[in-house]
Amino acid sequence: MSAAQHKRPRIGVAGLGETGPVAADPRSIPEMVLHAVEAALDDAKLSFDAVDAVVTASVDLFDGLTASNVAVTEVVGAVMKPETRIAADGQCAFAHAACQIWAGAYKTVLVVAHGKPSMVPHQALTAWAMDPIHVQPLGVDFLVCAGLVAQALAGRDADAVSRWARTAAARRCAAMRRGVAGACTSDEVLASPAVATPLTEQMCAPLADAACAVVLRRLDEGDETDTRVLIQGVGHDLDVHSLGDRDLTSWNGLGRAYERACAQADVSTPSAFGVFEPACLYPHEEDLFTDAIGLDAAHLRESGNHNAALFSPEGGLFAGATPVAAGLSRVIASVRRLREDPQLERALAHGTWGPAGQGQAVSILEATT
Amino acid sequence: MNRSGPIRIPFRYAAGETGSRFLVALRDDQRILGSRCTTCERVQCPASSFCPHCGGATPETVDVQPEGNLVSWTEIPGRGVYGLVRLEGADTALLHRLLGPSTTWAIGLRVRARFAEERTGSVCDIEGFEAMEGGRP
Amino acid sequence: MRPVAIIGTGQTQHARCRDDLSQPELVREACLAALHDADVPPSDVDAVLISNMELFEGRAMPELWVGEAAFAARKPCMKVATGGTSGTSGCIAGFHQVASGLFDVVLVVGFEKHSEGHTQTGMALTDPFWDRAVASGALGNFALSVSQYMAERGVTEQHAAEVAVKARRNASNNPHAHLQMPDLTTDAVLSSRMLAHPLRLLDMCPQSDGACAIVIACETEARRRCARPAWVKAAVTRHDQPYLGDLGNRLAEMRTLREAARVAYEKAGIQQPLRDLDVAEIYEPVTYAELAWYEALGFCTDGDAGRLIEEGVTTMQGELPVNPSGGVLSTNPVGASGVIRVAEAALQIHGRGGERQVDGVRTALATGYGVYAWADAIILGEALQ
Amino acid sequence: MTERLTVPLTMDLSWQYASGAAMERFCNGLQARRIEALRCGGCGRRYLPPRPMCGDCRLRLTQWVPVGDEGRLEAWTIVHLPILDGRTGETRPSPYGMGLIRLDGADTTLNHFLVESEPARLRIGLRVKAVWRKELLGAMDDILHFEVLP
Repeated sequence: MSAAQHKRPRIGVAGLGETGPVAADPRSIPEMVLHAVEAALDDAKLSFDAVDAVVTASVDLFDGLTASNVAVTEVVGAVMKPETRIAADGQCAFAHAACQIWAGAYKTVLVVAHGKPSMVPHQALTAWAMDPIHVQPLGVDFLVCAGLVAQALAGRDADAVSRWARTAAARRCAAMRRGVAGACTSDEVLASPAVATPLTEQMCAPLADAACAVVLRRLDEGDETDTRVLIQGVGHDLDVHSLGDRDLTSWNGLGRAYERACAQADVSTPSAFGVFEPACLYPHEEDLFTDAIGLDAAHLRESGNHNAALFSPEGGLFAGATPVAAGLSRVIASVRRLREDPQLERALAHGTWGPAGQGQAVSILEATT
Repeated sequence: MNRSGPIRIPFRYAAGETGSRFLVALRDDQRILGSRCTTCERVQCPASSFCPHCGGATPETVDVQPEGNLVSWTEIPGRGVYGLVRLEGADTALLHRLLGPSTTWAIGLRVRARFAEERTGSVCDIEGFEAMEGGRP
Repeated sequence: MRPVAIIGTGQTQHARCRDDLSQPELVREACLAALHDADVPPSDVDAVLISNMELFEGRAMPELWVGEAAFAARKPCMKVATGGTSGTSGCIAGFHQVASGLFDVVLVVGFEKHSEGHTQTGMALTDPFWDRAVASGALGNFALSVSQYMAERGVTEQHAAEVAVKARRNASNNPHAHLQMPDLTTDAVLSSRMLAHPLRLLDMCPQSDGACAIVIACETEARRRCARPAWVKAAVTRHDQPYLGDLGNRLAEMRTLREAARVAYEKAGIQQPLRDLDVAEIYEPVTYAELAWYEALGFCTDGDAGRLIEEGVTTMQGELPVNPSGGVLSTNPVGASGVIRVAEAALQIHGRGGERQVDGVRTALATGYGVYAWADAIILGEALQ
Repeated sequence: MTERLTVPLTMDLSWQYASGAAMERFCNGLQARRIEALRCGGCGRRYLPPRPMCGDCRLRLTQWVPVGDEGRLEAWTIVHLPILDGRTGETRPSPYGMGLIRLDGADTTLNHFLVESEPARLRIGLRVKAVWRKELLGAMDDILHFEVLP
């Protein structure tokens, strides 16, 4: 892999913009996206004209539209411009935009992702992503897959379920300040109705409508810019589809994506990161996350060691989980945190899609000194 | 202002040659077919014409036993219980329904396939998996 | 941009219905062929890109199900979907991913299985507040736009019939093509069933099940593995406003294809397309669109497309053969059609065109068309500089 | 040759689509047989349907202008091929006429049904007029189709 040696231009995260997450956004998708895009361009102090290309993320079935990026063409400024629609996760769109800039194709790329799960029962849609020959006819959706993984993990560690309840309660409290989730105690989490045993309702990050936009810009010599955060590495991975063909108790795909990103960023240990923004929909996925990147939960700030790393400081997806946009919302949360906290040097943003984390993506973001 | 917009479209997905053989074996012979990869020797169930793991060809279909061990399970209130079953003779687990109340199930439990009376050439020709007496891990 | 080249291509046998293969098996057939053609073992593929218009088959994120069939298991894999340009956009995304330095070898595969869904219905799932109640898929939209184009530029049904004949005759030399009619005549086209005035059955592209894959490599890998790499000289995309009614005389104007081609020609040093290009694989869902694209691509002046087809300029023996493969008019698995254009342009440079090989191809054009007026223009060349 | 099986699955879902502010005003107007477009402050173009932004000038659209329910037939066709209507799962009866209509006061065209389905009587440039249904619900199908004015 020539990834590390290849001399690549520096890419700055110049602008951030988002709307939501809210339980149900009354606006249309184009209105939500325009809000996020205008905020990102404003933050980058750039106009639409400065944008060379756009990378959008959306899924036709989730929006109930064929070529769902048609609806946002105007509001992302793509008329008479190049637009590429990646249909999976905002962080894939983010990674591809970085590739476009490293390739020398463009200088400024706008990345946009949106999701509006309030339009339609989301789990019913995820059934249409499962193998239609052997799995979908059984009524299996992503929630069933999450339950099977949680049960397999709980089978190995008797304390897991109560630990997850504590994690969910903690994330909900942290999220209370910003998002949709109401705070509650771990007992209330355990007592909430079962949705996919052993997972209860309050253990699931609440679905939310949101649009996210990020402006990436190549930093050339002489560019005077106050952009403080750079992209140091991006990695993604797709595992085999069938759950019965995978090791349920580990996110190997995340391990591979993480290694690819670290190779580009010359990072070798998780302790290099000051903040982790995982896109976990359930607390058991946080175990899979820390396991996959070799992060010892002991030296996280939560465990009392206050100069250690932050982990979902604002509650992660418990502030609102938006299909397709969640990965890009983690990038935004990471960059915002790096901007606000000068001691933090590096952040790991994460995105995942598919049943039980079949698709994985990470980005390594670094504050310039 | 919101307006509801229904989408009602029928689809038909080709199982392909190997997929059809798997479904026909369920329907006509109540047999469960797997396929062996010539490169990595893994037996894939349901039978597939290629090995997802190493991309190798899997020309040889093999019979897999209708019973095996429960790898994991989950109950979806109101929708039933689902499980992953590692059938005797297969290296992968089959995702399917479990027949019985949620108190029945435990990882490692011995289970057996129950075939439906009316079989149409579908994965639902297996009605589900039921616990075998004395099958407690 | 860091130099990248296409070093291998592969296609399935395209047909009305391939229910001998599941969607993953269809994808695998094209990928195996492309990797074989490129002499690249699957383990050397660093990343995979898939293009497909999932709602046509009622799927969500189909890369989850078919990815492993494209040798993407445990590798970086994403899906691109931009209507008819999904295939060309997927190839361009592949060029950028290799040129970025992150990957040395990328496999791009496009596929569609129209026989498993209802494509026209899928295409009609447009803005529910505006034209979803009346939308009638590509057929109705094209019929309206073609009648405008004919009135403006004076092309006739006879010109369109000659395009139909050229396409299906060329396809007879293409073992992968869905429709092969070696003896088709313009009379047969002009008497074929009227689908939507003025478009007759043989004016329209078929709906095909099919997949097509290409292998893209960085400079060192391309030189190491391929005798005549097809170097990417230019790859330009332009999208347009979202509603049919925004686009005026859509086929006559086609500002996106005109601009994409202009920029691509500039990058690739093309002054006069007819003279400087050796072959073109353009994305023509209807006969009249090929005539409109002649004008948008600068093969002739506006209003002169009829003369070009009458004088056989774009036949296999003409100055600029267009669509030796038989084009979209002979084969149209939508998610793959854009990749097929790029693959057919590349194999002309590789010299692997067999019966449909044009002699001495050094520079080839491939275009993508989608939604109402989205366009991609790609130029490949046998020399790097 | 083994039997080739296919697995039938029917999608039957319903989405809650949000109109957005501009389309909401447009739909309310239809209920009173009032058609309004949004005019761009940059290029002056009067857009139907109304939408948040002009794609060319990249400016928000805020200026409403009235549009008539008559206009010029810019293009026409008679569709003979029956199409499955994705909303109902039923097949739409054919043949039916369709046209691109530039309504007086708008710069973009509207694709809608024509009552006429005889090619001989259809020509680009004809004047056409909307035929509204009795009970107006504030939706585009409040206009049943367009008829050719004598």
